Amino acid sequence: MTTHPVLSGGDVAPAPLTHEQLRELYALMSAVRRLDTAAVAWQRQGIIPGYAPELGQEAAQVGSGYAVDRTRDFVFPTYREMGVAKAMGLDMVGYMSTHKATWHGGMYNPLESRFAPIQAVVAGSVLHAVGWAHGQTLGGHTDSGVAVTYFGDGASSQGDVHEAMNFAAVMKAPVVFFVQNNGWAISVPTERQVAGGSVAARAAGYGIPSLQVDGNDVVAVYQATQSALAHCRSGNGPVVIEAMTYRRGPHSTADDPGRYRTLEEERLAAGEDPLERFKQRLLAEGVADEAFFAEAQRAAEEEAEAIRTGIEELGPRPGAEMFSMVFQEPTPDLQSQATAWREESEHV
Amino acid sequence: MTTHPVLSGGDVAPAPLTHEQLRELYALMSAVRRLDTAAVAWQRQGIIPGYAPELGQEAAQVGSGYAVDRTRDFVFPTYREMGVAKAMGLDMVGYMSTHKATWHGGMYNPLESRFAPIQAVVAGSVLHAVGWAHGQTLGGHTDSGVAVTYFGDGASSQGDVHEAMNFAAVMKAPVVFFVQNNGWAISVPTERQVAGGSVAARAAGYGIPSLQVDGNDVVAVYQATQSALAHCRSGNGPVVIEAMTYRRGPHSTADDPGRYRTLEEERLAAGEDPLERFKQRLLAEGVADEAFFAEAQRAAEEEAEAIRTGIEELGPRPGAEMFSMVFQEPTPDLQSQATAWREESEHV
Amino acid sequence: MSETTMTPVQDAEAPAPNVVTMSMQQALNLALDEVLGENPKAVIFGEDCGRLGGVFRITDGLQAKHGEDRVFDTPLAESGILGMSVGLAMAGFHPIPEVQFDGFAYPAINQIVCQIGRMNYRSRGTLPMPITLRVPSFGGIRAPEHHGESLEALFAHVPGLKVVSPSTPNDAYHLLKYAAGRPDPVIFMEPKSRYWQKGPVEFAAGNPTGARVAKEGRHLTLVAWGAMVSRCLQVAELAAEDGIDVEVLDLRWLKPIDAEALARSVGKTRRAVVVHEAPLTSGLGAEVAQLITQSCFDTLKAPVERVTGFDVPYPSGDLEDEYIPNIDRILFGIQRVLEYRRD
Amino acid sequence: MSETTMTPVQDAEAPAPNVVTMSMQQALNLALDEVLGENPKAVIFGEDCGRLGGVFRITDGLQAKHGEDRVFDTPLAESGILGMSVGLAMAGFHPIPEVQFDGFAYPAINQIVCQIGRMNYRSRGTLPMPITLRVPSFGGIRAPEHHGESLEALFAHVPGLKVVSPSTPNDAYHLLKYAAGRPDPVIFMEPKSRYWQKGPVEFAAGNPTGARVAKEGRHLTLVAWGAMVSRCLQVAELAAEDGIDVEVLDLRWLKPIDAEALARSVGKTRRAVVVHEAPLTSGLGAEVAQLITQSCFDTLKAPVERVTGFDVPYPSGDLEDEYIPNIDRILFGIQRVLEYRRD
Ligand SMILES: Cc1ncc(C[n+]2csc(CCOP(=O)(O)OP(=O)(O)O)c2C)c(N)n1
Ligand SMILES: Cc1ncc(C[n+]2csc(CCOP(=O)(O)OP(=O)(O)O)c2C)c(N)n1
Ligand SMILES: [Mg+2]
Ligand SMILES: [Mg+2]
Repeated sequence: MTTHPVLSGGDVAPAPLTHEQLRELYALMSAVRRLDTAAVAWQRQGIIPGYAPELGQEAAQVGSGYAVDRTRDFVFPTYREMGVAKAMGLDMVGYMSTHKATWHGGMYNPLESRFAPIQAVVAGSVLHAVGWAHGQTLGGHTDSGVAVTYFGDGASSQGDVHEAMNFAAVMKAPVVFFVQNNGWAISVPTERQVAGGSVAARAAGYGIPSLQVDGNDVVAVYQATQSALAHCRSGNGPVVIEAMTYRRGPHSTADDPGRYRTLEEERLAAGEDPLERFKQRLLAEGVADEAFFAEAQRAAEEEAEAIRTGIEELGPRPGAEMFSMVFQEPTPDLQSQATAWREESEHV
Repeated sequence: MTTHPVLSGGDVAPAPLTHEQLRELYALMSAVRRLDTAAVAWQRQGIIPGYAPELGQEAAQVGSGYAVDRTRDFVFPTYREMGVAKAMGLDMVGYMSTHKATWHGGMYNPLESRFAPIQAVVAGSVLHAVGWAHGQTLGGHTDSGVAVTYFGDGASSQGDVHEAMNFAAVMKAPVVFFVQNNGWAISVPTERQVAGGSVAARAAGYGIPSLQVDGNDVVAVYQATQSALAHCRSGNGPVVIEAMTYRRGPHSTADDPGRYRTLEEERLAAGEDPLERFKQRLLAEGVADEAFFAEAQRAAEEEAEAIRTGIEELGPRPGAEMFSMVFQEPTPDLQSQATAWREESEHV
Repeated sequence: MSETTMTPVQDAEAPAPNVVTMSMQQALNLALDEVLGENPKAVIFGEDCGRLGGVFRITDGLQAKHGEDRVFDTPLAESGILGMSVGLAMAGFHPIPEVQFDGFAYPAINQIVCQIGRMNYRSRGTLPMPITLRVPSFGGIRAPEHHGESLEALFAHVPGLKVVSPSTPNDAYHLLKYAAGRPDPVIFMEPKSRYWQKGPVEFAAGNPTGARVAKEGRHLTLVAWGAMVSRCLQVAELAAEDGIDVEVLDLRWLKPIDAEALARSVGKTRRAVVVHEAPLTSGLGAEVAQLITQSCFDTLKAPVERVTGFDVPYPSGDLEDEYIPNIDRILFGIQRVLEYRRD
Repeated sequence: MSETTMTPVQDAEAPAPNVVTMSMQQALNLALDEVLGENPKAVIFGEDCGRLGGVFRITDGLQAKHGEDRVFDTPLAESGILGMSVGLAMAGFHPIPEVQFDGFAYPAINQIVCQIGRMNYRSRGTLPMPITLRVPSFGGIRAPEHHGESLEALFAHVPGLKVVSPSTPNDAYHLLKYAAGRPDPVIFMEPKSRYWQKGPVEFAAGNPTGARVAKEGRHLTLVAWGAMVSRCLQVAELAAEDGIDVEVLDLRWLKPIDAEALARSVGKTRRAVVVHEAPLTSGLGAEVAQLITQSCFDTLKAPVERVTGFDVPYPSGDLEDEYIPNIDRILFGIQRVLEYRRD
């Protein structure tokens, strides 16, 4: 499934994953799957107002997020990257709080997490990645941090993606454009969205190397991301990775996929479940046994439960934060609006 | 120059240009050259406030404009397409009036001219071409009109160009994306602008066929445009043409190219003058003699003179048009603004 | 047109009833259905407008009924959608594009301001822009970021655009049909929090121009539009308990503003409060207040009050009830105006 | 820094003079030069900012002096420029991007409104946006379409942005240095028709906050900003011939607006006219008028007048003097306010 890139990332090929790492990858995917499934249930139970499931995209997200170097790289997500967040070790209560409607960008610290605030504008943060990455190269830094920007097949239609790829290529900015092509943008299938059929194929037009990877194979995704990061780090400019995967669930808990695809179509297009597939591989290669999987499942359930408790306990943010978070240097007019709000609303 | 397209335009290859047509092409280029040179002089003389010369781009503009079928196609220019306008037989006083600051979009009738109003936003009208072209295909029209959109190497960086190419390809809209790559966007050379080096190369990423053509060879440009139009007309979707040419003059009469390129660089990069080159060819092939060229020159001078008189005689538009041209159905508030303006300003 | 409870008027054998109760979503859907039926040049498109019928189902069933040439999905790019509208209009069509949510009009602002608003002018009237841009607008549904914005002040400032927002199913039906029949661009701001509220639609009784007195009153005028109208009506009821007789003026047209209706209403009540969800500063409330002050300066008993959203980004769901003018804040605004005494 | 007539302050061996006469272009160029020298994290970029020094030469010589890492050209894409600014700010830089002309801010509005204005909020203060966006603004130079726009009403309505516009070389220097030192995003609107006007720059006497009384007066306050300030000063001179003593308030900060200065001035004069180039409806004049009315309701002798551009697209050069408020129209506005009598 890979395409024709010429990636150069220094002399050493990345070390193969150890058994422990493989098991860790599985545990992460398992935790993500569990949390994802739980969040849909929470929405039905009225605990959270909405959620955008990433069911089926665990391999694409965990595999790529796992490759990120948290000491120097920076990730720019959209809104469906819960698996990347988990793989990068984010505070998941802080992450999930966005779906609780606590705070749009999430409650984690993006600087410490190396993970930008959640972004609801599709393609909104792709250019941020380019700016951040260009900043790494100013003053002649080498072996630099890399920006990894996540966006979808639908987002690829936005003008900002074009501007970002062109800027990054002209400036040789260390950016990995990580496209999750999950077949759908809400109700619109990729073939009505991505002319030419592949976002990776666009890269050549900018002189950017690209990798199209089986997004349901966590190890393949990890390796592709690793080599892309190495390529960028060595000062070779950006890389496009297109992870071919499938959105197995609805677009969001408000969506009704029955209006635009049949269950049969879903089954055929989805292919094998990335989690099950990885499990079978680990079993076959003797990397993990059933006891491990059972324990992973148990831990995932425990963690999802803890996250539910966590976001419920968070409670609403104080209304005063509406005003205090706008500027670093508050303005008098906003302060008087805050005062008026406090007088009129807080004791209501 | 290179082309790697598969264009299919029906069974018949376009007929070669007759000698008369070749002479007509030269006469057009000559008129354009003369008017262009004159307009720069008019600016220096204070007759017009500014002008964007197209010196060196006569072949690219006249060759493509000459191929347009004025009974059904529609052209979407930017601001430097005087040569296209001339080749399409526009009212040139109406066209040049934009540079006289009479009316932004020009004073010609765009519907009758099949030439949209002059556009000052780079890439601003590329999407309009896609919408217009899609409209031609609605209701199952065949052998349809084609939209030809002109933009520059600089404009190609705008997100709208990406959205336009993707839309056109997804919808199989009959659009010719005609890029004049003249090496510069004001002070920025193509290599700092167009990552990958070629706008035509971007087309493949959308599954769009492309032609890169010697933009200084008027016949080559004509033929490329002809075949692209035929391809589009037959329902095959869009085509990208990149005409490689050179902006021999300043960006505009306000520009000072000495700040970013030397005269020596200009001379080397500009190559042979497209007009002189075509003249030598016509002479060599016995299509035209010196008497013809002298007459073309004379006619061009006469025409430029007539245009100068024309735009000077136009005079300023009545201020009331500020108000009356905004809407088809005027609003009461705007009408009262017009009344107030008349009372306060007109007798001043 | 699934899940509707009313009889589709145009298919009825028997004489159509003159008044039908339906939701605003149904009223909008019906209006679009009729527009497509009546105007062969009308085309509807946007993200997920076709098979899905739009995320709010406003275009539900229209593709199936009118075909893919009339109702179609576009790729996910708002500038593309609006830029394409310009070209379609130049080709003689009447485009009715949708941006999926208010906040996603921003990527298309260049096309809206510099192209849609100016092409008629630029072309000296030869290329009209009969574009009706539907924008599900305003907040109140606990949605993600950028799904609860109020862009009316921006749109109203743009030369060449007209702007309208309905607050009832009846107005939704009549205003949309009216807008879609205009030769000029109209931004049609739909109050998404009101989509599912039902109300009577009187097919024979459309009055699509100017403002509408939603409730008559003598002591004070509340001026509002979109989702704030029903809130102001609630406030008026509460105020009535205290003997305060509030007039509620539903502005409807945000450009051009019906200055005469403002003058008439406040000329009578001599006091006014403008209510909107958008941030205060440079919001449309300033324009409304200034228009009132201009026409009623001599009789105004107090400066016009503004009860609005704050100068902060539209907040997350947990805080949106703090942000959107609530009943208490509007009542406080009324109180300030009523208690105002000249020094 | 070619073609300047003043001594570049930071290179001077002798003590720098405290007051130097220079053009606004020179003052801005000098301010940027000093900012680059003082703040290693400051970076300047945009279309033609580097070798060319910008189409208005505001960044003239800065790339040669400070290097290509500090001052660089970008490809021709405004959303790209502003989106890139966000990322640079996240990486700890202080971006000072330029959009080449006002009208080309529109393609970047999505990044300006939804990203620059909100990232500090969205990130709960962890990702400040110390971005100073320079926008050559307003009309008056007979330029092509989209080169004469006034976007202040739009910017001022956007939560999370601050907006400022200088009217003199002195303010240009001090306000730009001040803006570029802020941890919050500032839209810096440069009145392009004033670039070549000279005036004294007092290096020691910067007062970069709030409004500025450009001329004291007793009978009436003219409120203006940018290029309209000098026109209002001309008007004040003419009015003085008729014995009318006009105060001219240069608002400078368009967000936040110095409401106290408005109250102070109009509290004294009891009459006000706001002047701006932007279209009337939903322009910033409405906000200014309403702020004045709120604070001075009891003493105002007439409703605040607005003398502004019309609700039409900014016209071509031949008509721009009809569009931009001219001396006569401002005088008529003054007359209306002075002659106003309560019924
Ligand atoms: C600029 C913008 N326009 C519209 C939307 C509404 N919207 C949210 S998600 C979505 C589809 C996104 O598809 P894709 O990029 O493939 O990501 P996926 O949802 O598949 O992860 C749309 C249209 C948005 N969030 N941002
Ligand atoms: C959207 C937009 N941004 C900036 C400008 C200012 N500008 C006018 S022409 C130009 C360069 C255009 O270069 P190119 O597209 O190559 O066309 P050329 O001038 O070479 O014909 C720029 C930056 C503009 N007109 N439109
Ligand atoms: Mg997708
Ligand atoms: Mg060029």
